[in-house]
Amino acid sequence: MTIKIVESHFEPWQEVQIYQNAQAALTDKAGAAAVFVGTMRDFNAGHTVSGMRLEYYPGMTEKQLEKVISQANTQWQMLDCLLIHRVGDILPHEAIVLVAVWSFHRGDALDACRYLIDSLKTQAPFWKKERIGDSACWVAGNTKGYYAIE
Amino acid sequence: MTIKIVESHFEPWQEVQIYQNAQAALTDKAGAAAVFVGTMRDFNAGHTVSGMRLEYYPGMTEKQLEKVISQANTQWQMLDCLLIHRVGDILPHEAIVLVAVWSFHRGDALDACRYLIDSLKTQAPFWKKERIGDSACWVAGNTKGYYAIE
Amino acid sequence: MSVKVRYFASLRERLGRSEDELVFFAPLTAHAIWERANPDLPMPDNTLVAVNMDYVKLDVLVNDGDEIAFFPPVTGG
Amino acid sequence: MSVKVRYFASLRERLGRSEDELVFFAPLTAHAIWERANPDLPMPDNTLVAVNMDYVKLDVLVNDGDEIAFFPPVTGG
Repeated sequence: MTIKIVESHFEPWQEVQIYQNAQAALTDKAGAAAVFVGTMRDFNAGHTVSGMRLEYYPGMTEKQLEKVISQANTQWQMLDCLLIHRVGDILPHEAIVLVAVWSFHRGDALDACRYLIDSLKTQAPFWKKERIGDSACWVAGNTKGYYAIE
Repeated sequence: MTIKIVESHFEPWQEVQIYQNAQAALTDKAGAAAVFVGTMRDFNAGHTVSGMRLEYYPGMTEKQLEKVISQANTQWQMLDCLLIHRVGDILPHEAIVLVAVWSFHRGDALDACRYLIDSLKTQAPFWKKERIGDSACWVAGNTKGYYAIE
Repeated sequence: MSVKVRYFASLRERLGRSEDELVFFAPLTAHAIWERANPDLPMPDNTLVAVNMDYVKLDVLVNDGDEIAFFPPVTGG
Repeated sequence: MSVKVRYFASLRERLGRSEDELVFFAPLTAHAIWERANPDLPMPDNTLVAVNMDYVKLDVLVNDGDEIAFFPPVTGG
Protein backbone atom coordinates (compact mmCIF):
# COMPACT_ATOMS: atom_id res chain seq x y z
CA MET A 1 0.00 0.00 0.00
CA THR A 2 1.66 3.20 -1.16
CA ILE A 3 0.66 6.83 -0.63
CA LYS A 4 2.37 9.62 -2.57
CA ILE A 5 1.76 13.35 -2.24
CA VAL A 6 3.46 14.94 -5.23
CA GLU A 7 4.22 18.57 -6.07
CA SER A 8 4.74 18.21 -9.79
CA HIS A 9 2.89 16.72 -12.73
CA PHE A 10 2.54 12.95 -12.87
CA GLU A 11 1.39 10.63 -15.65
CA PRO A 12 -1.24 8.42 -14.01
CA TRP A 13 -1.27 5.47 -16.42
CA GLN A 14 2.50 5.33 -16.46
CA GLU A 15 2.55 5.37 -12.65
CA VAL A 16 0.16 2.42 -12.55
CA GLN A 17 2.24 0.51 -15.08
CA ILE A 18 5.52 1.16 -13.27
CA TYR A 19 4.06 0.31 -9.86
CA GLN A 20 2.51 -2.90 -11.13
CA ASN A 21 5.69 -3.98 -12.90
CA ALA A 22 7.72 -3.36 -9.75
CA GLN A 23 5.51 -5.62 -7.63
CA ALA A 24 6.16 -9.13 -8.89
CA ALA A 25 3.65 -10.48 -6.40
CA LEU A 26 0.91 -8.40 -7.98
CA THR A 27 1.46 -9.79 -11.43
CA ASP A 28 1.29 -13.29 -10.05
CA LYS A 29 -1.87 -12.99 -8.00
CA ALA A 30 -3.99 -10.04 -9.02
CA GLY A 31 -6.83 -10.98 -11.31
CA ALA A 32 -8.34 -7.53 -11.13
CA ALA A 33 -7.20 -3.91 -11.08
CA ALA A 34 -9.51 -0.93 -10.67
CA VAL A 35 -8.20 2.58 -11.21
CA PHE A 36 -9.72 6.01 -10.81
CA VAL A 37 -8.05 9.16 -12.12
CA GLY A 38 -9.33 12.65 -11.41
CA THR A 39 -8.11 15.38 -13.72
CA MET A 40 -8.28 19.13 -13.46
CA ARG A 41 -10.93 20.59 -15.74
CA ASP A 42 -10.74 24.06 -17.25
CA PHE A 43 -14.40 24.58 -16.55
CA ASN A 44 -16.23 24.26 -13.25
CA ALA A 45 -19.67 25.29 -12.03
CA GLY A 46 -20.17 27.63 -14.97
CA HIS A 47 -16.84 29.45 -15.22
CA THR A 48 -13.50 29.01 -16.97
CA VAL A 49 -10.70 28.01 -14.63
CA SER A 50 -7.13 28.78 -15.66
CA GLY A 51 -5.33 27.05 -12.83
CA MET A 52 -5.60 25.78 -9.31
CA ARG A 53 -3.60 25.66 -6.11
CA LEU A 54 -3.95 22.67 -3.83
CA GLU A 55 -3.13 23.11 -0.16
CA TYR A 56 -2.82 20.22 2.29
CA TYR A 57 -1.94 19.50 5.90
CA PRO A 58 1.40 17.64 5.86
CA GLY A 59 1.23 14.77 8.30
CA MET A 60 -2.52 14.75 8.76
CA THR A 61 -3.22 14.20 5.09
CA GLU A 62 -1.02 11.10 5.01
CA LYS A 63 -2.49 9.89 8.33
CA GLN A 64 -6.05 10.20 7.07
CA LEU A 65 -5.20 8.49 3.80
CA GLU A 66 -3.67 5.60 5.74
CA LYS A 67 -6.85 5.37 7.81
CA VAL A 68 -9.00 5.28 4.70
CA ILE A 69 -6.86 2.46 3.30
CA SER A 70 -7.09 0.54 6.59
CA GLN A 71 -10.85 0.92 6.52
CA ALA A 72 -11.00 -0.41 2.98
CA ASN A 73 -8.79 -3.32 4.01
CA THR A 74 -11.27 -4.43 6.64
CA GLN A 75 -14.10 -4.51 4.09
CA TRP A 76 -12.48 -5.84 0.92
CA GLN A 77 -9.59 -8.06 -0.01
CA MET A 78 -6.89 -5.77 -1.43
CA LEU A 79 -3.58 -7.20 -2.62
CA ASP A 80 -2.14 -3.72 -3.00
CA CYS A 81 -3.11 -0.14 -3.63
CA LEU A 82 -1.44 2.99 -4.93
CA LEU A 83 -2.73 6.42 -4.04
CA ILE A 84 -1.22 9.55 -5.57
CA HIS A 85 -2.43 13.11 -4.91
CA ARG A 86 -1.10 16.29 -6.44
CA VAL A 87 -0.54 19.42 -4.31
CA GLY A 88 0.71 22.92 -5.15
CA ASP A 89 0.03 24.65 -8.47
CA ILE A 90 -1.90 22.64 -11.01
CA LEU A 91 -2.79 23.41 -14.61
CA PRO A 92 -5.91 22.32 -16.47
CA HIS A 93 -5.75 18.77 -17.88
CA GLU A 94 -3.21 17.66 -15.27
CA ALA A 95 -4.01 14.69 -13.05
CA ILE A 96 -5.03 15.57 -9.49
CA VAL A 97 -5.59 12.16 -7.98
CA LEU A 98 -4.97 8.51 -8.77
CA VAL A 99 -6.45 5.57 -6.88
CA ALA A 100 -5.42 2.08 -8.00
CA VAL A 101 -6.45 -1.17 -6.30
CA TRP A 102 -5.29 -4.69 -7.11
CA SER A 103 -7.30 -7.68 -5.89
CA PHE A 104 -7.86 -11.33 -6.68
CA HIS A 105 -11.33 -10.53 -7.97
CA ARG A 106 -13.17 -7.65 -9.58
CA GLY A 107 -15.78 -6.98 -6.90
CA ASP A 108 -13.16 -6.25 -4.25
CA ALA A 109 -11.07 -4.10 -6.60
CA LEU A 110 -14.01 -2.03 -7.84
CA ASP A 111 -15.67 -1.55 -4.45
CA ALA A 112 -12.43 -0.68 -2.68
CA CYS A 113 -11.41 1.79 -5.43
CA ARG A 114 -14.73 3.57 -5.15
CA TYR A 115 -14.58 3.61 -1.36
CA LEU A 116 -11.06 5.05 -1.42
CA ILE A 117 -11.85 7.94 -3.76
CA ASP A 118 -15.14 8.76 -2.02
CA SER A 119 -13.54 8.62 1.44
CA LEU A 120 -10.49 10.57 0.35
CA LYS A 121 -12.79 13.35 -0.80
CA THR A 122 -14.51 13.64 2.58
CA GLN A 123 -11.64 12.69 4.93
CA ALA A 124 -8.30 13.83 3.61
CA PRO A 125 -7.36 17.46 4.28
CA PHE A 126 -6.82 18.96 0.84
CA TRP A 127 -8.21 22.32 -0.27
CA LYS A 128 -8.57 23.62 -3.80
CA LYS A 129 -8.28 27.26 -4.75
CA GLU A 130 -9.30 27.96 -8.33
CA ARG A 131 -7.90 30.77 -10.48
CA ILE A 132 -10.78 32.37 -12.38
CA GLY A 133 -9.79 35.36 -14.48
CA ASP A 134 -7.86 37.71 -12.17
CA SER A 135 -9.20 36.31 -8.93
CA ALA A 136 -8.75 33.11 -6.95
CA CYS A 137 -11.59 31.36 -5.11
CA TRP A 138 -11.57 28.56 -2.61
CA VAL A 139 -13.79 25.68 -3.74
CA ALA A 140 -16.65 25.55 -1.25
CA GLY A 141 -17.20 21.82 -1.08
CA ASN A 142 -17.09 18.62 -3.05
CA THR A 143 -19.96 17.66 -5.32
CA LYS A 144 -21.82 14.38 -5.47
CA GLY A 145 -19.83 13.44 -8.55
CA TYR A 146 -22.64 13.08 -11.07
CA TYR A 147 -23.21 15.17 -14.19
CA ALA A 148 -26.99 14.95 -13.90
CA ILE A 149 -27.18 16.43 -10.41
CA GLU A 150 -24.46 19.06 -10.51
CA MET B 1 -16.82 4.63 -27.93
CA THR B 2 -14.41 1.96 -29.12
CA ILE B 3 -14.61 -1.83 -28.96
CA LYS B 4 -11.60 -3.98 -29.76
CA ILE B 5 -11.42 -7.76 -29.83
CA VAL B 6 -7.72 -8.64 -29.97
CA GLU B 7 -5.92 -11.92 -30.61
CA SER B 8 -2.57 -11.04 -29.14
CA HIS B 9 -1.21 -9.59 -25.91
CA PHE B 10 -2.02 -5.97 -25.10
CA GLU B 11 -0.65 -3.62 -22.45
CA PRO B 12 -3.75 -2.20 -20.76
CA TRP B 13 -2.28 0.95 -19.19
CA GLN B 14 -0.49 1.84 -22.40
CA GLU B 15 -3.71 1.38 -24.35
CA VAL B 16 -5.53 3.76 -22.02
CA GLN B 17 -2.75 6.32 -22.31
CA ILE B 18 -2.61 6.13 -26.10
CA TYR B 19 -6.38 6.29 -26.46
CA GLN B 20 -6.68 9.24 -24.12
CA ASN B 21 -3.87 11.14 -25.83
CA ALA B 22 -5.47 10.58 -29.24
CA GLN B 23 -8.78 12.11 -28.14
CA ALA B 24 -8.09 15.80 -27.64
CA ALA B 25 -11.70 16.32 -26.61
CA LEU B 26 -11.22 13.91 -23.70
CA THR B 27 -8.29 15.78 -22.27
CA ASP B 28 -10.26 19.00 -22.40
CA LYS B 29 -13.46 17.83 -20.77
CA ALA B 30 -13.00 14.65 -18.80
CA GLY B 31 -12.58 15.27 -15.10
CA ALA B 32 -12.76 11.58 -14.29
CA ALA B 33 -11.55 8.29 -15.72
CA ALA B 34 -12.40 4.87 -14.30
CA VAL B 35 -10.61 1.78 -15.55
CA PHE B 36 -10.99 -1.90 -14.86
CA VAL B 37 -8.45 -4.50 -15.99
CA GLY B 38 -8.99 -8.22 -15.65
CA THR B 39 -5.88 -10.37 -15.84
CA MET B 40 -5.43 -14.10 -16.24
CA ARG B 41 -4.44 -15.74 -12.99
CA ASP B 42 -2.37 -18.90 -12.81
CA PHE B 43 -4.59 -20.22 -10.05
CA ASN B 44 -8.35 -20.66 -10.14
CA ALA B 45 -10.83 -22.50 -7.93
CA GLY B 46 -8.08 -24.52 -6.28
CA HIS B 47 -5.92 -25.60 -9.22
CA THR B 48 -2.93 -24.31 -11.14
CA VAL B 49 -3.80 -23.07 -14.59
CA SER B 50 -1.06 -22.99 -17.24
CA GLY B 51 -2.99 -21.25 -19.99
CA MET B 52 -6.38 -20.49 -21.40
CA ARG B 53 -8.20 -20.37 -24.71
CA LEU B 54 -10.91 -17.79 -25.19
CA GLU B 55 -13.58 -18.49 -27.79
CA TYR B 56 -16.11 -15.90 -28.97
CA TYR B 57 -18.92 -15.46 -31.47
CA PRO B 58 -17.67 -12.98 -34.06
CA GLY B 59 -20.40 -10.50 -34.81
CA MET B 60 -22.59 -11.28 -31.84
CA THR B 61 -19.89 -10.45 -29.33
CA GLU B 62 -19.40 -6.98 -30.82
CA LYS B 63 -23.17 -6.49 -31.11
CA GLN B 64 -23.74 -7.34 -27.45
CA LEU B 65 -20.87 -5.12 -26.33
CA GLU B 66 -22.38 -2.24 -28.29
CA LYS B 67 -25.71 -2.88 -26.57
CA VAL B 68 -24.10 -2.85 -23.15
CA ILE B 69 -22.43 0.48 -23.97
CA SER B 70 -25.75 1.92 -25.20
CA GLN B 71 -27.41 0.81 -21.99
CA ALA B 72 -24.71 2.49 -19.91
CA ASN B 73 -25.12 5.64 -22.01
CA THR B 74 -28.77 5.91 -21.07
CA GLN B 75 -27.95 5.73 -17.35
CA TRP B 76 -24.73 7.72 -16.99
CA GLN B 77 -22.99 10.54 -18.75
CA MET B 78 -20.04 9.03 -20.65
CA LEU B 79 -17.73 11.22 -22.70
CA ASP B 80 -16.03 8.17 -24.15
CA CYS B 81 -15.23 4.56 -23.43
CA LEU B 82 -12.70 2.00 -24.55
CA LEU B 83 -13.40 -1.70 -24.29
CA ILE B 84 -10.73 -4.28 -25.18
CA HIS B 85 -11.16 -8.05 -24.87
CA ARG B 86 -8.59 -10.73 -25.61
CA VAL B 87 -9.52 -13.89 -27.51
CA GLY B 88 -7.52 -16.95 -28.56
CA ASP B 89 -4.65 -18.38 -26.52
CA ILE B 90 -3.79 -16.51 -23.35
CA LEU B 91 -0.98 -17.03 -20.86
CA PRO B 92 -1.08 -16.35 -17.11
CA HIS B 93 -0.49 -12.70 -16.15
CA GLU B 94 -1.76 -11.43 -19.50
CA ALA B 95 -4.64 -8.96 -19.61
CA ILE B 96 -8.00 -10.43 -20.63
CA VAL B 97 -10.24 -7.40 -20.51
CA LEU B 98 -9.99 -3.63 -20.23
CA VAL B 99 -12.90 -1.28 -19.58
CA ALA B 100 -12.15 2.46 -19.50
CA VAL B 101 -14.74 5.21 -19.09
CA TRP B 102 -14.21 8.97 -19.28
CA SER B 103 -16.80 11.32 -17.81
CA PHE B 104 -17.10 14.86 -16.50
CA HIS B 105 -17.50 13.54 -12.97
CA ARG B 106 -16.41 10.57 -10.93
CA GLY B 107 -19.82 9.08 -10.13
CA ASP B 108 -20.69 8.59 -13.77
CA ALA B 109 -17.26 7.19 -14.65
CA LEU B 110 -17.17 4.73 -11.74
CA ASP B 111 -20.78 3.53 -12.07
CA ALA B 112 -20.57 3.12 -15.83
CA CYS B 113 -17.26 1.26 -15.61
CA ARG B 114 -18.70 -1.17 -13.12
CA TYR B 115 -21.88 -1.63 -15.15
CA LEU B 116 -19.87 -2.32 -18.29
CA ILE B 117 -17.66 -5.02 -16.77
CA ASP B 118 -20.55 -6.67 -14.92
CA SER B 119 -22.77 -6.63 -18.02
CA LEU B 120 -20.00 -7.79 -20.31
CA LYS B 121 -19.56 -10.82 -18.08
CA THR B 122 -23.20 -11.85 -18.33
CA GLN B 123 -24.06 -10.64 -21.87
CA ALA B 124 -21.11 -10.92 -24.20
CA PRO B 125 -20.52 -14.35 -25.75
CA PHE B 126 -17.01 -15.30 -24.66
CA TRP B 127 -16.05 -18.72 -23.30
CA LYS B 128 -12.95 -19.64 -21.36
CA LYS B 129 -11.26 -23.01 -21.55
CA GLU B 130 -8.53 -23.48 -18.96
CA ARG B 131 -5.47 -25.69 -19.40
CA ILE B 132 -4.90 -27.57 -16.15
CA GLY B 133 -2.03 -30.04 -16.30
CA ASP B 134 -2.61 -32.22 -19.38
CA SER B 135 -6.31 -31.48 -19.70
CA ALA B 136 -8.43 -28.54 -20.71
CA CYS B 137 -11.70 -27.62 -19.00
CA TRP B 138 -14.40 -25.16 -19.94
CA VAL B 139 -15.05 -22.69 -17.15
CA ALA B 140 -18.59 -23.41 -15.94
CA GLY B 141 -19.72 -19.89 -15.13
CA ASN B 142 -18.63 -16.53 -13.86
CA THR B 143 -18.23 -15.90 -10.17
CA LYS B 144 -19.65 -13.05 -8.13
CA GLY B 145 -16.25 -11.40 -8.17
CA TYR B 146 -15.49 -11.33 -4.45
CA TYR B 147 -12.68 -13.11 -2.66
CA ALA B 148 -14.77 -13.69 0.47
CA ILE B 149 -17.55 -15.57 -1.30
CA GLU B 150 -15.63 -17.53 -3.91
CA MET C 1 -37.30 -22.27 -45.15
CA SER C 2 -33.65 -22.58 -44.29
CA VAL C 3 -31.71 -21.52 -41.22
CA LYS C 4 -28.10 -21.74 -40.18
CA VAL C 5 -27.62 -23.33 -36.74
CA ARG C 6 -24.40 -22.58 -34.85
CA TYR C 7 -22.87 -24.12 -31.74
CA PHE C 8 -20.15 -22.71 -29.52
CA ALA C 9 -17.69 -23.71 -26.84
CA SER C 10 -18.45 -26.87 -24.82
CA LEU C 11 -21.63 -27.46 -26.79
CA ARG C 12 -19.74 -27.35 -30.10
CA GLU C 13 -17.21 -29.84 -28.76
CA ARG C 14 -19.88 -32.14 -27.36
CA LEU C 15 -21.77 -32.20 -30.66
CA GLY C 16 -18.58 -32.56 -32.65
CA ARG C 17 -19.59 -29.86 -35.14
CA SER C 18 -19.90 -26.08 -35.20
CA GLU C 19 -22.88 -25.65 -37.48
CA ASP C 20 -25.86 -27.17 -39.32
CA GLU C 21 -27.98 -26.03 -42.23
CA LEU C 22 -31.60 -26.88 -41.48
CA VAL C 23 -34.45 -26.89 -43.98
CA PHE C 24 -38.10 -27.03 -42.86
CA PHE C 25 -41.53 -26.18 -44.24
CA ALA C 26 -43.54 -24.63 -41.39
CA PRO C 27 -42.29 -22.02 -38.88
CA LEU C 28 -40.42 -23.60 -36.00
CA THR C 29 -39.60 -22.34 -32.53
CA ALA C 30 -35.98 -22.12 -31.40
CA HIS C 31 -36.55 -25.16 -29.21
CA ALA C 32 -38.03 -27.18 -32.08
CA ILE C 33 -34.98 -26.33 -34.17
CA TRP C 34 -32.73 -27.83 -31.50
CA GLU C 35 -34.85 -31.01 -31.52
CA ARG C 36 -34.71 -31.29 -35.32
CA ALA C 37 -30.97 -30.73 -35.38
CA ASN C 38 -30.18 -32.93 -32.38
CA PRO C 39 -32.91 -35.57 -32.11
CA ASP C 40 -30.82 -37.76 -29.80
CA LEU C 41 -29.73 -35.11 -27.30
CA PRO C 42 -32.07 -33.10 -25.09
CA MET C 43 -30.94 -29.47 -24.94
CA PRO C 44 -28.61 -29.14 -21.91
CA ASP C 45 -29.83 -27.03 -19.00
CA ASN C 46 -28.59 -23.43 -19.08
CA THR C 47 -28.21 -23.41 -22.85
CA LEU C 48 -28.46 -19.87 -24.19
CA VAL C 49 -30.10 -19.17 -27.54
CA ALA C 50 -29.55 -16.27 -29.92
CA VAL C 51 -31.30 -15.48 -33.19
CA ASN C 52 -29.46 -13.10 -35.50
CA MET C 53 -27.05 -12.38 -32.65
CA ASP C 54 -29.66 -11.31 -30.11
CA TYR C 55 -30.65 -13.39 -27.12
CA VAL C 56 -34.12 -14.98 -27.46
CA LYS C 57 -36.40 -17.26 -25.50
CA LEU C 58 -36.93 -20.86 -26.58
CA ASP C 59 -40.47 -20.22 -27.84
CA VAL C 60 -39.48 -17.56 -30.38
CA LEU C 61 -40.29 -18.42 -34.00
CA VAL C 62 -37.32 -18.62 -36.32
CA ASN C 63 -37.67 -17.24 -39.86
CA ASP C 64 -36.21 -18.13 -43.22
CA GLY C 65 -32.62 -16.97 -43.51
CA ASP C 66 -32.15 -16.49 -39.76
CA GLU C 67 -29.01 -17.56 -37.97
CA ILE C 68 -29.71 -19.34 -34.69
CA ALA C 69 -27.00 -20.12 -32.14
CA PHE C 70 -26.91 -22.39 -29.08
CA PHE C 71 -24.21 -22.02 -26.46
CA PRO C 72 -23.39 -22.54 -22.77
CA PRO C 73 -23.34 -19.71 -20.18
CA VAL C 74 -20.81 -17.07 -21.15
CA THR C 75 -17.59 -16.71 -19.16
CA GLY C 76 -15.78 -13.69 -20.54
CA GLY C 77 -14.27 -10.72 -18.76
CA MET D 1 -0.27 23.98 29.34
CA SER D 2 0.66 24.90 25.81
CA VAL D 3 -0.83 23.93 22.48
CA LYS D 4 -0.07 24.74 18.89
CA VAL D 5 -3.09 25.99 16.94
CA ARG D 6 -3.03 25.71 13.15
CA TYR D 7 -5.27 27.16 10.44
CA PHE D 8 -5.60 26.08 6.83
CA ALA D 9 -6.94 27.25 3.50
CA SER D 10 -9.64 29.96 3.52
CA LEU D 11 -9.58 30.12 7.31
CA ARG D 12 -5.83 30.75 7.34
CA GLU D 13 -6.29 33.52 4.79
CA ARG D 14 -9.20 35.07 6.65
CA LEU D 15 -7.27 35.11 9.93
CA GLY D 16 -4.11 36.32 8.24
CA ARG D 17 -1.93 33.79 10.03
CA SER D 18 -1.29 30.07 9.88
CA GLU D 19 -0.67 29.30 13.55
CA ASP D 20 -0.80 30.38 17.17
CA GLU D 21 0.92 29.16 20.31
CA LEU D 22 -1.60 29.18 23.14
CA VAL D 23 -0.83 28.89 26.84
CA PHE D 24 -3.55 28.17 29.42
CA PHE D 25 -3.84 26.80 32.97
CA ALA D 26 -6.90 24.57 33.05
CA PRO D 27 -7.97 22.01 30.42
CA LEU D 28 -9.88 23.61 27.56
CA THR D 29 -12.20 22.16 24.97
CA ALA D 30 -11.41 22.56 21.28
CA HIS D 31 -14.15 25.13 21.05
CA ALA D 32 -12.80 27.14 23.96
CA ILE D 33 -9.38 27.15 22.31
CA TRP D 34 -10.89 28.75 19.23
CA GLU D 35 -12.51 31.40 21.43
CA ARG D 36 -9.25 32.14 23.22
CA ALA D 37 -7.31 32.35 19.98
CA ASN D 38 -9.94 34.32 18.07
CA PRO D 39 -11.99 36.31 20.59
CA ASP D 40 -13.41 38.61 17.90
CA LEU D 41 -14.49 35.97 15.39
CA PRO D 42 -17.11 33.29 16.06
CA MET D 43 -16.00 29.98 14.58
CA PRO D 44 -17.43 29.79 11.05
CA ASP D 45 -20.08 27.15 10.37
CA ASN D 46 -18.71 23.92 8.92
CA THR D 47 -15.30 24.42 10.48
CA LEU D 48 -13.55 21.07 10.96
CA VAL D 49 -11.33 20.42 13.95
CA ALA D 50 -8.45 17.99 14.34
CA VAL D 51 -6.34 17.24 17.40
CA ASN D 52 -3.01 15.55 16.69
CA MET D 53 -4.16 15.03 13.11
CA ASP D 54 -7.37 13.17 13.95
CA TYR D 55 -10.81 14.65 13.55
CA VAL D 56 -12.48 15.53 16.86
CA LYS D 57 -15.69 17.07 18.11
CA LEU D 58 -15.72 20.58 19.53
CA ASP D 59 -16.21 19.39 23.12
CA VAL D 60 -13.06 17.29 23.22
CA LEU D 61 -10.49 18.36 25.84
CA VAL D 62 -7.12 19.42 24.50
CA ASN D 63 -3.99 18.42 26.40
CA ASP D 64 -0.61 19.94 26.95
CA GLY D 65 1.57 19.59 23.88
CA ASP D 66 -1.31 18.79 21.53
CA GLU D 67 -1.57 20.26 18.07
CA ILE D 68 -5.05 21.49 17.22
CA ALA D 69 -6.11 22.50 13.71
CA PHE D 70 -9.12 24.37 12.38
CA PHE D 71 -10.02 24.27 8.69
CA PRO D 72 -12.91 24.51 6.21
CA PRO D 73 -14.54 21.49 4.53
CA VAL D 74 -11.98 19.52 2.54
CA THR D 75 -12.09 19.60 -1.25
CA GLY D 76 -9.44 17.19 -2.48
CA GLY D 77 -9.67 14.39 -4.99
